[in-house]
Amino acid sequence: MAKYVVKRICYMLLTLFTVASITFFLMRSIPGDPLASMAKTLPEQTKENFYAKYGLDQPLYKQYFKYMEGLVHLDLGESILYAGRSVTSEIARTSPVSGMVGGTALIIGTFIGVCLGMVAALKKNRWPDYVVMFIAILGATIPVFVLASLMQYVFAVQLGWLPASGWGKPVHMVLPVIVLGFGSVATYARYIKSSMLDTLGQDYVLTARAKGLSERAVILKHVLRNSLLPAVTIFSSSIVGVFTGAFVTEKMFSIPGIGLYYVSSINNNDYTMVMGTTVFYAALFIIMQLVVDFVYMILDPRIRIASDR
Amino acid sequence: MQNIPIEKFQITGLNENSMEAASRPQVGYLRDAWMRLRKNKVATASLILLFVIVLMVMIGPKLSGYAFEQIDKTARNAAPCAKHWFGTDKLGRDIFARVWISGRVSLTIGVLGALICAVIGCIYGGIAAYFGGAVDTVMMRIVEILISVPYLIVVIVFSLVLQSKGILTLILAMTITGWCTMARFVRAQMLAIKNEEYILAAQALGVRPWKVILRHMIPNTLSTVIVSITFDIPGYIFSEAFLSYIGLGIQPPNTSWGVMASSAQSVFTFYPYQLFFPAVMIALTMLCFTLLGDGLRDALDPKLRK
Amino acid sequence: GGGGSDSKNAESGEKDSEQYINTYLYAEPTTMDPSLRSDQYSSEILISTMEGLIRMEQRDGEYEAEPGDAESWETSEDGKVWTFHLGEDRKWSDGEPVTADQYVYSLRRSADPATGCPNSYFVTPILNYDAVSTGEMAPDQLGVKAVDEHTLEITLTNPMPSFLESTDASVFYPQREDIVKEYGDQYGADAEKFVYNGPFTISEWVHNSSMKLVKNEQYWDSDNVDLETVNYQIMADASTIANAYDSGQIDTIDISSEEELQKYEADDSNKYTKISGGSIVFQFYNTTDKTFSNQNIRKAFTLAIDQEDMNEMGFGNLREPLYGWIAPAFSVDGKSMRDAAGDPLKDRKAELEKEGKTPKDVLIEGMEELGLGSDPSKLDVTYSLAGTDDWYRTFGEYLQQVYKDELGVNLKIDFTEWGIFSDNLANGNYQIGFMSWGAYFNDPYDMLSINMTDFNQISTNWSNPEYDRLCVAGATEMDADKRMDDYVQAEKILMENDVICPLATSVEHKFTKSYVHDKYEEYGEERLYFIHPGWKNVYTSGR
Amino acid sequence: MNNQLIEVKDLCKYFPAGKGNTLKAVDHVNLTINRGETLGLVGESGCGKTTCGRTILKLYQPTAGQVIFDGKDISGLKGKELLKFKKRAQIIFQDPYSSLDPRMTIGEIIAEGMDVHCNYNKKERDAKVAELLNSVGMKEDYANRFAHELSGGQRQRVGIARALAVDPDFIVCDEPISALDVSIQAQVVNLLIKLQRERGLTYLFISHDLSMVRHISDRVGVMYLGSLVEMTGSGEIFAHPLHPYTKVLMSAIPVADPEANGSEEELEIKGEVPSPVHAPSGCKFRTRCSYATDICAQEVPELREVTEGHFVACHHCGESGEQQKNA
Amino acid sequence: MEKILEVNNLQVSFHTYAGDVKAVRGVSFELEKGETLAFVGESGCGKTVTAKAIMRLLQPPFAEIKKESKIMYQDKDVMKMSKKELQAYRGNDVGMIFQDPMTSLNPTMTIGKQIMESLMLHRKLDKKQAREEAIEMLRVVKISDAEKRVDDYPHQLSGGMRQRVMIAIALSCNPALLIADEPTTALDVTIQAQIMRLLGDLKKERDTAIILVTHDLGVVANFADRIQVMYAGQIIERGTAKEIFYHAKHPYTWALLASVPKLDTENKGELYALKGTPPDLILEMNHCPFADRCEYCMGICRETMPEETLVDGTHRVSCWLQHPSAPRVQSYYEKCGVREHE
Ligand SMILES: Nc1ncnc2c1ncn2[C@@H]1O[C@H](COP(=O)(O)OP(=O)(O)OP(=O)(O)O)[C@@H](O)[C@H]1O
Ligand SMILES: Nc1ncnc2c1ncn2[C@@H]1O[C@H](COP(=O)(O)OP(=O)(O)OP(=O)(O)O)[C@@H](O)[C@H]1O
Ligand SMILES: [Mg+2]
Ligand SMILES: [Mg+2]
Repeated sequence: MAKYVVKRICYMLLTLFTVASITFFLMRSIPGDPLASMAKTLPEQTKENFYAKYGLDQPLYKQYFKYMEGLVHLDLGESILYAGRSVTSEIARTSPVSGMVGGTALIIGTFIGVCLGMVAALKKNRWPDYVVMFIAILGATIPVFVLASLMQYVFAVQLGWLPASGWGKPVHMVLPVIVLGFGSVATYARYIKSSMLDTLGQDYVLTARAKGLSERAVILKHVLRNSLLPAVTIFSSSIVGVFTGAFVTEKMFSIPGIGLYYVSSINNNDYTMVMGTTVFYAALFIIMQLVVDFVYMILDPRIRIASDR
Repeated sequence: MQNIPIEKFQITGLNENSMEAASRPQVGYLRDAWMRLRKNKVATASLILLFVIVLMVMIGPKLSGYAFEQIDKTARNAAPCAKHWFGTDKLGRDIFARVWISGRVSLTIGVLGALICAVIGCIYGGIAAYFGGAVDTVMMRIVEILISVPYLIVVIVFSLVLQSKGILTLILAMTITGWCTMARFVRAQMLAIKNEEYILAAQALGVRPWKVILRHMIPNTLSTVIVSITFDIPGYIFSEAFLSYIGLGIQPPNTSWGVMASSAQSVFTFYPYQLFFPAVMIALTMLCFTLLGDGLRDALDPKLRK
Repeated sequence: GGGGSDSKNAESGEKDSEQYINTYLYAEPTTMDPSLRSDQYSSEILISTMEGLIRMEQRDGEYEAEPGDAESWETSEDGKVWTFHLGEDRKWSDGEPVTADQYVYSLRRSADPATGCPNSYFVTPILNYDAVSTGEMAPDQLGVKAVDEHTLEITLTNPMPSFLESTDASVFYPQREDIVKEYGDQYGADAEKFVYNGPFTISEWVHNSSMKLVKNEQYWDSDNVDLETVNYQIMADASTIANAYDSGQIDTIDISSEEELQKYEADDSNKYTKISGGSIVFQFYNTTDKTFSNQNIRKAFTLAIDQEDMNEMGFGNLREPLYGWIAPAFSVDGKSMRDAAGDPLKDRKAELEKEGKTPKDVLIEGMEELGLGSDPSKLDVTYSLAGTDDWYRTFGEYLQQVYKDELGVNLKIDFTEWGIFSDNLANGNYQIGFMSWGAYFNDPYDMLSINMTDFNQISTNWSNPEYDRLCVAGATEMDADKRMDDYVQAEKILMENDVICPLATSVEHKFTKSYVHDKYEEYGEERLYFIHPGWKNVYTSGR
Repeated sequence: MNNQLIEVKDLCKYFPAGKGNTLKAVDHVNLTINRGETLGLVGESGCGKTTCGRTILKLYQPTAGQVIFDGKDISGLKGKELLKFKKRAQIIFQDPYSSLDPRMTIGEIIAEGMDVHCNYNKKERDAKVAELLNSVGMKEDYANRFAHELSGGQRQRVGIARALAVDPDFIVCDEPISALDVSIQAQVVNLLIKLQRERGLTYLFISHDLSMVRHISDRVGVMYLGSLVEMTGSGEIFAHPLHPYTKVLMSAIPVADPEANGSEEELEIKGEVPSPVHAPSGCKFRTRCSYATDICAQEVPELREVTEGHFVACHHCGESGEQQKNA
Repeated sequence: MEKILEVNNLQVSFHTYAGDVKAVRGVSFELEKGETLAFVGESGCGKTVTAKAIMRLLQPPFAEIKKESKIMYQDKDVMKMSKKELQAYRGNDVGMIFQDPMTSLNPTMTIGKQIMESLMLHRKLDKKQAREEAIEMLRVVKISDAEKRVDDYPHQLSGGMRQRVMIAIALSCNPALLIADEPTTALDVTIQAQIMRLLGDLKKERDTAIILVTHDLGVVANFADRIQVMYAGQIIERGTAKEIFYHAKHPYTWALLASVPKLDTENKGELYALKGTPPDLILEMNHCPFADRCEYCMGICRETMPEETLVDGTHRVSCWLQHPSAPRVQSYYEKCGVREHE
C-alpha cells in the first residue's frame, strides 16, 4: 500500500512537472504580455524596465529554468499584475474561499442529487422520476448567470432577505451555494439514477429482500452503497470543478475565490499567477484523484485487493 | 375418464420437425433494440420531437419571412408579437428565424462534439483498460496532464496555430481535451468488464486487441456511455458559444443557440424572451436526447431484458 | 483655492448624522504603490486616499486646479520650470509631515528603471527622464529637486502648457522612502503596508472582495471631509451590480446598457450624472495592406459609416457620435477643440453627396485603381476586433450588415484576444481594426500624438511629416490660440487621409441615490471628463 | 511421429497476492497428453484447474516451466506463430453465461475466431457457422439470436462451436458441464465424444463431476492446491484410488440411487482447503490427511509411478499401492 | 404431520417485450414439517421462479403472480401478507439459499455483517451477540477460521465458501422452511457432500422443511423424501424418491434418469440425451409440453393436456401413457436392463 502511494506521488510529481512545462510554453506562445492589458501607450523604455523587473526580457529557456527552480522550492513567484503579492499567498488566501463555497455546494448538492437520483430510480417511469429528470435537465441547461441573477433578483431585490453579493458573513454563502449546488444536484441525480437501476437488478438485492429486510433497509444498506461507486469516480472532477468551474458564480456574487482570480490572471497575462494556479489545480486534481481512489477502495473491497496485487 | 378414440394412442415418436418450430420470431440485436425503443412511449415521443426540431431547423428560417441576419433599426428588442413570433434582438433581427438557423450549428456541434469525444474517449479508455499496466499508467498520466493544462490557454494557442476557422476547427478545439473526461470514465467502466470471460475467450481465439476493444469492450460499456453522451450534448452546445466568442467558433453572421443565449445574457432581465427561446431549444434538445438515451440504454442492454 | 466653505449645496437640508457611502469597484486594485499601479481601480482608491500637488476639480462647469499639497505654484518664463510651494500643515496619516523630498523621491523612484514602473508616462516630460529610464543617468539626475522642505522644483525638457493638469496623476503623489524600504516588495499590497496623505485611509482591504476607507483625521483639509467611511465592494458583473443597487446594497452605479439607462432614468430616487468622454472608439486601416493602401477604398469604408446609426445600433445609445479625431471633452485653455475644428467627417460626407456619389462608387473607383474588378462582393475584407465578448460579436454582425448594405462587401470578422490583436497589428497582419483610446489628460496632443510617425501605437503605418510637425508645434506652443490652430490643422490632415475613422466618444452614465450629494458639483448634472473627484467632497443627506 | 501432443513440464503459475505474498495457483505440474486422448483433470474448487488449463493455452504467462505443444515450446511464440497455436489449441469456458458477449449474435460469436484465422467470404462464413451449429446440434437460425435467448446448454454448445470454428486439434474443456443441468450435460458430453471421434480431437477435460470425468476421460489427473497428486487411467483411478485425497473425493460422489445412500462408507474430509497463499509445507494435503506423518511436513512428495501408468504423489503409498499406516 | 406450506395453482408470468413469459403454469403442492421436497427438471423449467414466488420476491411490474394462485404458509395467505408480516415471513419463517453464490452476496459488505443483518432483524440480537452468532453460524456451515473469516468480503472467499455463507444466512434464524435453490451446483463434490450433510442434520435436529431445487439427481437421490419433476412450468411427475427413481412413469423423467452416467456405463459410450429444447414459455400450451421431444408421443399428446393420474400411493404423473387405452411402453429401466427394486 505504501509502495502504491509512493508510486502515485512520483507520478504526480512527474505530471505536475509536465503540466507546468506545457503551460509555461503555451502561455508564452500567446502574443501579449502583462502590459498589453493596459491597452495604452507606454514609452518603450518603460516597457523594457517593466520586463526587466520580472525577468521577462531574458531568453525563454532561462525564464523556464528559473521558474522550474522556483517551483522545486515551492516558490511560485510573485504576481505580475498585483505587485507585492506572492502567488503562494494568493492561492492560500483565495482557495479556501472557493473551497468553502464550492465544498458546501458540492456536499449539499451531491446529497440532494443522490436522494433525487434514488427517488428517480425507485419510481422509474412514474412522476417522481420525471420531476427529477426535469430538475436534472434544468440543472444542465440553465446557464449559471441566469440562475444567479434570478436568485439575486428574487432574494435580494424583491424579498430583501439576502444580500445580492459580497463575502464575509455566512448569509453571503446562501445564494452562491444554491446556484453552485444546483449543477451537482443535476449531475448526481442522473448518475445515481442510472447506477441505482443497475444495482437494483443485482442478485444480492434479492438476497437482502429474502432476509426480510424492509425495503428501506435494502435500499440504504445494500443498494445505495453499491450505487455510489460510479458516482465517486466523477467526484474527483467535481471537487476540482469547485475551484475551477465556479468562476461565473464567484464573479456574480463577488466571492474572492480562486476561480475568478484565475480567469482574470489569464486575461491579464499574469504569467506567474496563471502558472501557479495551474500547478495548484493540477496538484489538487491529482491528489483528489488519489483520495478518490482511496475512497473507492474503502467503498469497494474488491478494488482493494486488485490494487494490492 | 372421457372417451378418446384409440387411434390417438398410436405412438408417433418424436417429431423432429416441429421440435423447434415454435420459436420466437427472429430479430437481430439492433432490430430488437429498435423495436423495444419504439415500444417505449417516452423515447418515441422524444424521437419525434427531435425529428420536429431537426425539421424546423431545416425549414424554420424560411417560415417567418425574415432573413436571420437582417437588422432592422425600427424593430429593436421587439417583444414576441404577430410580426415577430419570437420577438427580435437588439439589432432588430427576427429571433424565430435565428433560433432555427442557430439550431443547425448547435445540433451539429452538440451531437458531433459529444459523439467524437465519446468515440475518442472510448477508444483511448479502451486501450488503457485493455492493456493495463504501464500503458494504462502512461495513458492516464497524459489524460491528467491534458485535463490540468488550462483549457483557455490551450484553445487560444490552438486558434493561433490553426488559422482556418469553421466548424471543423471548432470541433477540433472542443474535442482537444474534451475527450479526456470520457476516456477516464470509459476506462473505469471497462476495467470492470475487462475480466469477463468473453474477453478471455476472444483472446484465446487470437482476436487482435483493437478488435476486442471495438467489438466487446466498447459495446458493453455503451449503455453507460450513452448516458454520458446525452449529458455532454448541452455542455458542447454551451462550449461552442464560448469558443465562438474567442473567435474560434462559427463566424458571424452565422449564429448558434449558445451564442444567442450568451448574447441575451446581459439584457435578460429586460428582454427575457431573447434568452428564453434559445435556452428552451437547448433544454428541449437535451430533454430529447436524455429520454432517448434512457430509452436506448434500456433497449440496448441485454441484461435488462431478462 | 483652499477650503470648501462656499458650498453650492444649500437646498438639501441637514446632513445625515451617519456619513457613509457604499459603492463598488469592478475589479481588485492591483496595488497602492503609485509607482507600480497601472489600473484604474487603484487609481480610484488613491484619488480618495492620497493627495498630490493639486486636485483638478470642476467648478461651475470649468476645469480648475485646486490646491492639494501645494498651496501655490508658478512656472518660469519659458514654461520649462515649475515650482510648487507645499503647505506646511500637510501631514501623512501617521503624523509625519509631507515634504518636497518625498515628492522628489517618488518621481525618482518611478523613473528608476529598477522599479519597472508601468505608469511613468507622466514623468516623461521631466528633464533627463529618457536618460534616467535607460539607466544612462542615475535617478537623482532627474529634473526634480527639493529647493527646501516645502518647495518642489520640476524642470521639463520642453515647455508643456498642460503640465500642471498632468500633475494630478497618481505618479505625482509623494512617497515615503522609509515606508517603501520598510515594506519592500509588499509596499502598497495591503492596507497597512502603506501610508496615506489624502482625505481617507484604507482601514480594511479584503483582497478581491471589499475595501473600507475611513476618514483621515490627519488630512490637512479634514474639516471639509464629511464622509466617515466609504465601503467598496468588488463586483465584476453588471447584473450583480444592478441587483445590488436595486436592493440598496450600493449607492452608486455606472450603467452599461441602454435598458438600464432607461430604467434608472425613469426612477426619481436616482440622480443621473452624465460624463461625456475623453476616450473614443474608432476604426483604422492598414495602409500597407494591398487593398487599404488605396485611399478611395479607405474613404469608402469611412464614409459608409453612419455614426448616428452606429451609436444607436452598435453602442446602444450609450456613446455619442463623433466626426473628428478629438473628443468634445478636450479643450485648449478652456475652449473646446471640437467646437473650433467642426465635424470633418460630416463635411466630407456632404461633399461626396454634392458630387452625387455614394461610398460604393468611391469603393468601386478604388477597386478599379487597384485592378480588383468592380464587384464589391468579391472584395476580401477582414475586420479585426480586439475582444471576444458578446458585444464585439454583435457589433461585428452590425458591421457586416452595414458594409453589405452600403458597399455590397461581404465582410469577415476576426475576433481575438487583445494580446493577439495587438500582435497582429504590430505585424501589419490586419486590414481594418477597431479600437478605443483614452487620453490621460486634457490636451489634444495626447490624442493626436498616437498617429505620429514614430509613435506607431496604432499600426496604420501611415506617416505624414506635416502632421508630425504640427503636433509637436502645438504641444510646445505656449500661446493658446496658436496651439489650437496647430491641433486643428493636424486633425484635418489626419481626416483627409482617411487612415482613421472616428466613430464615437465614450460617455459615463452614473446614477447615484438621491441622498448622495457633492458640495461643489451636485450629482445629476453633467460633469467634465478629466476630473477625478474622489469622495472628498461627498456627503449624504436624507438617507 | 511423437504421440504426445502436449507436454507440460514443471509448470508454475503464481499470482501476486498483495503484501509480497504469492498465490501458487499452479505449482510444478507435469503432465502429458497424447493425441486423440482425453485427460480428465479433477480437484476441489480453487485448486488451480482453470489456471492450469489457461496457462497451457498461454492465456496466462507461466511463471516457470514449459509447455511443449506438438514439439514446440509455446512460451516463445509470437505473432503469426502464436496465432497458429491459438488456432490449434482452443478452450471451452466453465461458465456459458459470462463467456458469451451479451451484445453479439451467436453467429458473430462463432465467426469471431474464423475471422481471425480463416479467410472466408461472407457466404462461406455463414455456411461454416451453420455447419458448426448443426454439428453441435443446433439449428442454423440460431445464428441470429443472442446469448440471452438461449438456454444454458445451448450456450455451452455455442461455446463449443466457437472453439471448433477454428478447427483446433486440442481443446481445454474447462468445466464445460458444471453449469448445466443433467439432461443437457449428457448432450454436451455426447457431443464432445462425438466430435472427438470424428475429428480426432484431444481434450483436457476439467471438471469436478467425477462420474462425468470417468465417463469421458482416458486418463485422469487429480489436483490438490496447485499440484498434481495422482494420475492414472480413468478406470483405475475409480477402482483403485491411491492418494488419500483421491479416496475422499471418490467416496463423496453422490450416486443417483436412493438405495445407494449410506451403503458405502463415506470418508469425511477434515478441515478447510488451506489458502493457496499459505500452502502447507511438504505435502500440501497433510493438514487434512489422516495418514500424515512428519515426513509429510518436511518433504514434498514426488509424483512417482507406483504401478504401470499410475502416478501418485504421496509418501505413504508403497509399491503395493496402499498407505502404510504409521504407528 | 403438520402441513407447513401449501401452494395451489401457482401461475407466474413475466411481462417482456416479446410477450408474456408464463414461467410457472399451475403448480400445486403441499409440504409438511421436516419433509424434504425436491424439485428437479431441466434448466429454465420454472424451479427458481416457483421458489421466488413462494418468497414473494418477484417484483411487479415485470413479474406477475396470477390472482388464481394461492400460497398458504401455516394457514396464512402469503399473497395477502402486509409489509410487516412479509418481513417476518421472509428470513424468519422461510429462508432461502440462492442459486448463484457469486452474485448473491453484496460485494461491499463483510459476510459477517450480511449474516448479522437478519439476526439483528429477526432475532433481535444486539451487535455483539449477533456477531457471536454469525461466527457460530459460519462454524455450523464448516467454515474454518470463522472468527477471522467473519470480516472477509465475499470476493475473498471461494465459491464454495460463498455458497456456505448463503446457507448460513438462510439458516441464521432457524427458519421452519428452507428453500435451497441449487445449493451445491457451484461446489465440488467434497464440499457438496459436506453441505448436504449439513442440511440433513438441520432437518433432523430442527425438523426444518426443505424445498430443494436442483438438477443433480445424485443429490436428490440421497437426500429427498419426495420429488417433483417439473417441465415447462408444470409438475409432470411427483412421488417419493423411490417411486421416482425406480418406478418413474413419465418419459421425461426417464430421460432425466438415463442421462446420468452410471459407474457401469461404458467409457465414452453415448449417454442418453434428450433431443430438442423445451418449449418457449411465451406460448400458450394446451397439449403435453413434452410431446415434441417425447419418443412415445401419441396423437393425443399433441392435442390435449394430460391430466394428473395417481399411479399409487403418493406417486402421480401427468402423461397420456397412463391412459388405459395407451400402449404399454418399455421404461428406461427395462430398456437398460437395470434391476427394479422391490
Ligand atoms: N487472475 C488471477 N489473479 C489472482 N489469483 C487468481 C487468478 N485466477 C485464479 N486465481 C487464484 O488461483 C487459484 C486457483 O484458481 P482456479 O480458477 O485455477 O481454480 P479452479 O480449480 O479452476 O477452481 P473452480 O473449480 O472453482 O473453477 C484460486 O485460489 C484463485 O483465487
Ligand atoms: N425476470 C424474468 N423475465 C422474463 N422471463 C423470466 C424471468 N425470470 C425467469 N424467466 C423465465 O422463466 C423461466 C423459468 O425460469 P427459472 O429461473 O425458474 O428456471 P429454473 O428452473 O430455475 O432453471 P435453472 O435450473 O437454470 O436455474 C425461464 O424460461 C426464464 O427464461
Ligand atoms: Mg475453474
Ligand atoms: Mg434456477
